[in-house]
Amino acid sequence: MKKLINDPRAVVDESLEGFGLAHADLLDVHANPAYVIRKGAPVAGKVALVSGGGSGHEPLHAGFVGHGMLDAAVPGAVFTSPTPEQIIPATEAVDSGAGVVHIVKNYTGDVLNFETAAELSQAEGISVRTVLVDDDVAVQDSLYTAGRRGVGGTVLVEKIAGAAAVRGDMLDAVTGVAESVARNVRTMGVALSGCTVPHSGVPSFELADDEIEIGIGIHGEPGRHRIPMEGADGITSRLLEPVVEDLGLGSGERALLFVNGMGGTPLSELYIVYRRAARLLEEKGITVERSLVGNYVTSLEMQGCSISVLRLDDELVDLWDAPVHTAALRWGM
Amino acid sequence: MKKLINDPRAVVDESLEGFGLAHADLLDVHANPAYVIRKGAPVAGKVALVSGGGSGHEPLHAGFVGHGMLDAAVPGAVFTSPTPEQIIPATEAVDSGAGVVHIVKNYTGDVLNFETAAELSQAEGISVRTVLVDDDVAVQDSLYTAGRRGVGGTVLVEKIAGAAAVRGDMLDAVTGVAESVARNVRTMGVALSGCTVPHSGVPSFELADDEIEIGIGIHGEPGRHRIPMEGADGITSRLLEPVVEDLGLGSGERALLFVNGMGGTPLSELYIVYRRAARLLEEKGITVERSLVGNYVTSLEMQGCSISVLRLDDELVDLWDAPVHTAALRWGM
Amino acid sequence: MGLGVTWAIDWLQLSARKMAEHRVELIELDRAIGDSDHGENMDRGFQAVLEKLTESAPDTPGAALKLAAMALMSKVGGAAGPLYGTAYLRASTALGPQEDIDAAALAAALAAARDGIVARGKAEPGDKTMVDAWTPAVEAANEAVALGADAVAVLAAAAEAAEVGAVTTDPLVARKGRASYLGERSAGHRDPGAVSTALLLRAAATAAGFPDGEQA
Amino acid sequence: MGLGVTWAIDWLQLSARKMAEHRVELIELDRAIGDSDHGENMDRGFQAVLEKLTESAPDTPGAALKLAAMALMSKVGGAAGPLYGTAYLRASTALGPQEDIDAAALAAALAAARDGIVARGKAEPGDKTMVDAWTPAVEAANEAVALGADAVAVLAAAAEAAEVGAVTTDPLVARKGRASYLGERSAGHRDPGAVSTALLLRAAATAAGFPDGEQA
Ligand SMILES: Nc1ncnc2c1ncn2[C@@H]1O[C@H](COP(=O)(O)OP(=O)(O)O)[C@@H](O)[C@H]1O
Ligand SMILES: Nc1ncnc2c1ncn2[C@@H]1O[C@H](COP(=O)(O)OP(=O)(O)O)[C@@H](O)[C@H]1O
Ligand SMILES: [Mg+2]
Ligand SMILES: [Mg+2]
Ligand SMILES: [Mg+2]
Ligand SMILES: [Mg+2]
Repeated sequence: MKKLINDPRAVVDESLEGFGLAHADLLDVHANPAYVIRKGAPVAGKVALVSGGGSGHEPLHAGFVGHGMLDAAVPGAVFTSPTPEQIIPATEAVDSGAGVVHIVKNYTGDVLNFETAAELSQAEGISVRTVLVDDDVAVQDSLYTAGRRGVGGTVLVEKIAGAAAVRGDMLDAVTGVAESVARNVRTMGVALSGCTVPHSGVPSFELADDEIEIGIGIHGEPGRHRIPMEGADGITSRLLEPVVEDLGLGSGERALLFVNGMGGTPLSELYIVYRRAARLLEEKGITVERSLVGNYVTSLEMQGCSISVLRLDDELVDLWDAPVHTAALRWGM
Repeated sequence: MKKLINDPRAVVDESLEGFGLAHADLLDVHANPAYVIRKGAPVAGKVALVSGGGSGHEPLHAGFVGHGMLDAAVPGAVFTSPTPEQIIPATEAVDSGAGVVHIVKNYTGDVLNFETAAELSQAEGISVRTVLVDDDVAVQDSLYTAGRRGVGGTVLVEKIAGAAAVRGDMLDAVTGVAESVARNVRTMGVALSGCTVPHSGVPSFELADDEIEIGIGIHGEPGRHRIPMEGADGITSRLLEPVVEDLGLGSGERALLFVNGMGGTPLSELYIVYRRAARLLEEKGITVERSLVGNYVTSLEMQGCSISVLRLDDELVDLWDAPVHTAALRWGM
Repeated sequence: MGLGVTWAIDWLQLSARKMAEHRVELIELDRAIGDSDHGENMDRGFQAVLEKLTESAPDTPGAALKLAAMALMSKVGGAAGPLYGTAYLRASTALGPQEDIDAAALAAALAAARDGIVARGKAEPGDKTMVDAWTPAVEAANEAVALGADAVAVLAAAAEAAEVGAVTTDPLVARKGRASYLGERSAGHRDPGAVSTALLLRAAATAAGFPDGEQA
Repeated sequence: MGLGVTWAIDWLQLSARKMAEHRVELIELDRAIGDSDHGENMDRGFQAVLEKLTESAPDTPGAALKLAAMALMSKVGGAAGPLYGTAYLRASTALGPQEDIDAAALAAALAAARDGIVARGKAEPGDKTMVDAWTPAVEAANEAVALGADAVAVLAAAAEAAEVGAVTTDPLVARKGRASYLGERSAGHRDPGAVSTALLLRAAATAAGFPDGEQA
């Protein structure tokens, strides 16, 4: 294991400290318990957005704290959801009285910890709503399982719900917007390599030189199946087709296309995937109206990518275009 | 070699095509010969900025085409400087009559190809100035060698000179600003792994599990020396100290601190490096007034980073803060 | 005579030692079908329990378990944190202020712990989770009580059953937790949470004086 | 009789074949002390030369070399593109409109090529660049002319000297080009540009009818 780190157990704290130093104009980093809140929080009258989850997915979530997106982010240990002990003070710190939306990726750990935090925060008089993101079509949804994972689509939920909050939407309305984004986004990912959790020191899984994992999550967990390596165009079809099908996206509809890097793949390759995905959507008569390409929801240094498609309408386009100013996503200001 | 690509020889063209599709609002991609120009070029009355170099450093340079930065970027084959056949039409396409500044990283190939292009463009009546960036302190400067390489500092030159052009500076003034940034920035890099050029298929160099390369360039070329792996804090000192010393930056001065990822290193690790670098500068009495952390000048999927320090004054701060709207760097609009 | 606060504290301290010793093993198990953190999470959590024990001295077994519940809930994170946190909290509630825990009270506390996990995590037996260690442990404890066993023997029976339960997760296809994302590929691996449960219950028996086969 | 346009075209075509055949070798050499692209660059460049040759048929050796110069300049990039481009352009200029090139004219063209490279790249002999192949080649050609050799023998002498020159770059510490960044670590490796120079000059001799040791 070779990483630009010091003590493997201090990775999250030291990284957050550097993050806070680099973005001191934008946010404050709280240590012990660890959470990040935007400058000027709570924003009077505004519904607040809080998200969080295991670390190792940077810039998710702390990179999305700021105007027009999250009010607070709560980072757990690497690939481990944060605890109520962190979520509760973050929730309290950003509540203006207008209530707080917890945006939670659907993993047992995240769900349970946010659930406890929400209960206890409610008991303290804060109105909390929870929106689950479960966009990963690689996992079969079923009543009897943990359900689908929340992956790349989370960024889109956070951006768009954040804009709704800035627009002045009340708690239930912001929750509704977040839910509608979550309902209309699907994602699927591929890994060309595993990743190494610092405290473990061994790659999460090993792939032969001619193998790839289709349907991976974002925690270095193995995917649904392993196939022989193939060209970017073929891989792109394998990811995009189930996404579009599950979403039921058809000719004449409008979409946001998001090609997300897992951390160790060069940007140039993401654009090769984007090229093919855009062409495939075009062939299906779907108009790509907005796009996002880059490393936004990562798995440490994993090589690979995910493709997300979000069904757009006029309102979502407006909210997407609304100004945002965070460490990792910024426009309009 | 595992990459999200199709034909290794089509990597640059396909990636550019995807880049053009994803950023159609911002720029046009020209194929055969390959170059990228901003929408609305030439901008009446404005001095134009053109940069270029081998591909494999994305988002450099095409990711910096747009308002407030480059008017055109000219991508060569992977790690191979572009040819006059590409540079000349790009130069012509963006010249408004106010002249063009070529921002060239100091490599024999880049220098020679841009030199030829500049000569021929001048012969066509375009005023061309050339600014060399040679910020890499890992390489000893000498009259008898190729001199220092141009590396991470290039982004800062492009951003700040781009703002000067928007401000309305004339050709010589924009050139002067670019030169002053180039004179006041120094960089040094480290690799934890090599990278694999698609057409070669073999890593540019191999490092044992407990070795790192200090003083690497951005083309997968080996560095100045190889040392045993150590912690991020130690590595950061090794990079930062020569940078600060060579720059002659002293207590009471102001700086921009830029921690750049080589492509395969997670953002979280870059912040660990940033943390240490910021602390070291603080200890020296140097004020970090601006910062940049991320993958901006990469070497394919190489793991590692570089640290750049730019000496700031009021004018440079203003130009740095000025609005910029490109695929990879955006603020204020 | 039953088990008192000394046992409870010994149990938690031995648990911390066991989690540290088995940290890498639990990480490895989680690496195969999860995300490589279970050993790290449990180790971190029980180190926090140890720390809390140096700060305050609980005076009943119930108080000791409540202290552990709070530490686990606030330091473990992941799925295991809230699940174990709830388990220890429910056990603590079941024990109430009793200073001396007899066999029946112990079995009831184990059942409460298991019920808490099921209430939070909604896993059923056979879903390849820690429930597959807890459920046989609770059943074995109840049987031992019915046969007139003392508290130590109840714990020994529970530990033994949990160990067997953990092994039975090997062929199962996971339906809850992270391993469920693997579908059929989760079969052939042991569930890390079931193993940590077996280790914790074994520590309970050992702390109560039952000879530990592992030679700790 | 000297060498005509047929020779020049044969030379360029054989050069293209040689660059393709030695592509990986040149990449490997460049990987050791550069950026792994020299073979790719030269291959791409000479494929472009081939393409240009199908589009137009030059009628003098000078015209053929000018065509090659333009193709290399516009398709190779890197350091090698402008350097070889200049070399072929200067050689073409030296040959002028002559249809039949004798030994002396050939040696003069080689010298012009070398001077072009030096003018552009500012490398001196011993800097571990292609100049270390070109310079002995030019000297050997001049000597051969002085000894009364014909054009074929001049090319053979140049090729031989360039090959030796390439080998002599092994121990050198690079002072120009990318390899210079390596400092002392560049010693112990052969310069890729010197090797491609030797291959190209060998192709010139072979195209002129001199038996090729390599059994192409
Ligand atoms: N729904 C559930 N019910 C009961 N136990 C569960 C459930 N989900 C997960 N587990 C247990 O949690 C263990 C994983 O814990 P851990 O690795 O610490 O958390 P995470 O899965 O969040 O990384 C699994 O091995 C399993 O025993
Ligand atoms: N200044 C120079 N003068 C002469 N030859 C040079 C000079 N710089 C580089 N070269 C030659 O160019 C070769 C490298 O070419 P190539 O790999 O295609 O370009 P790049 O170095 O830009 O990647 C070197 O091996 C060397 O022979
Ligand atoms: Mg986890
Ligand atoms: Mg090159
Ligand atoms: Mg886990
Ligand atoms: Mg090269």
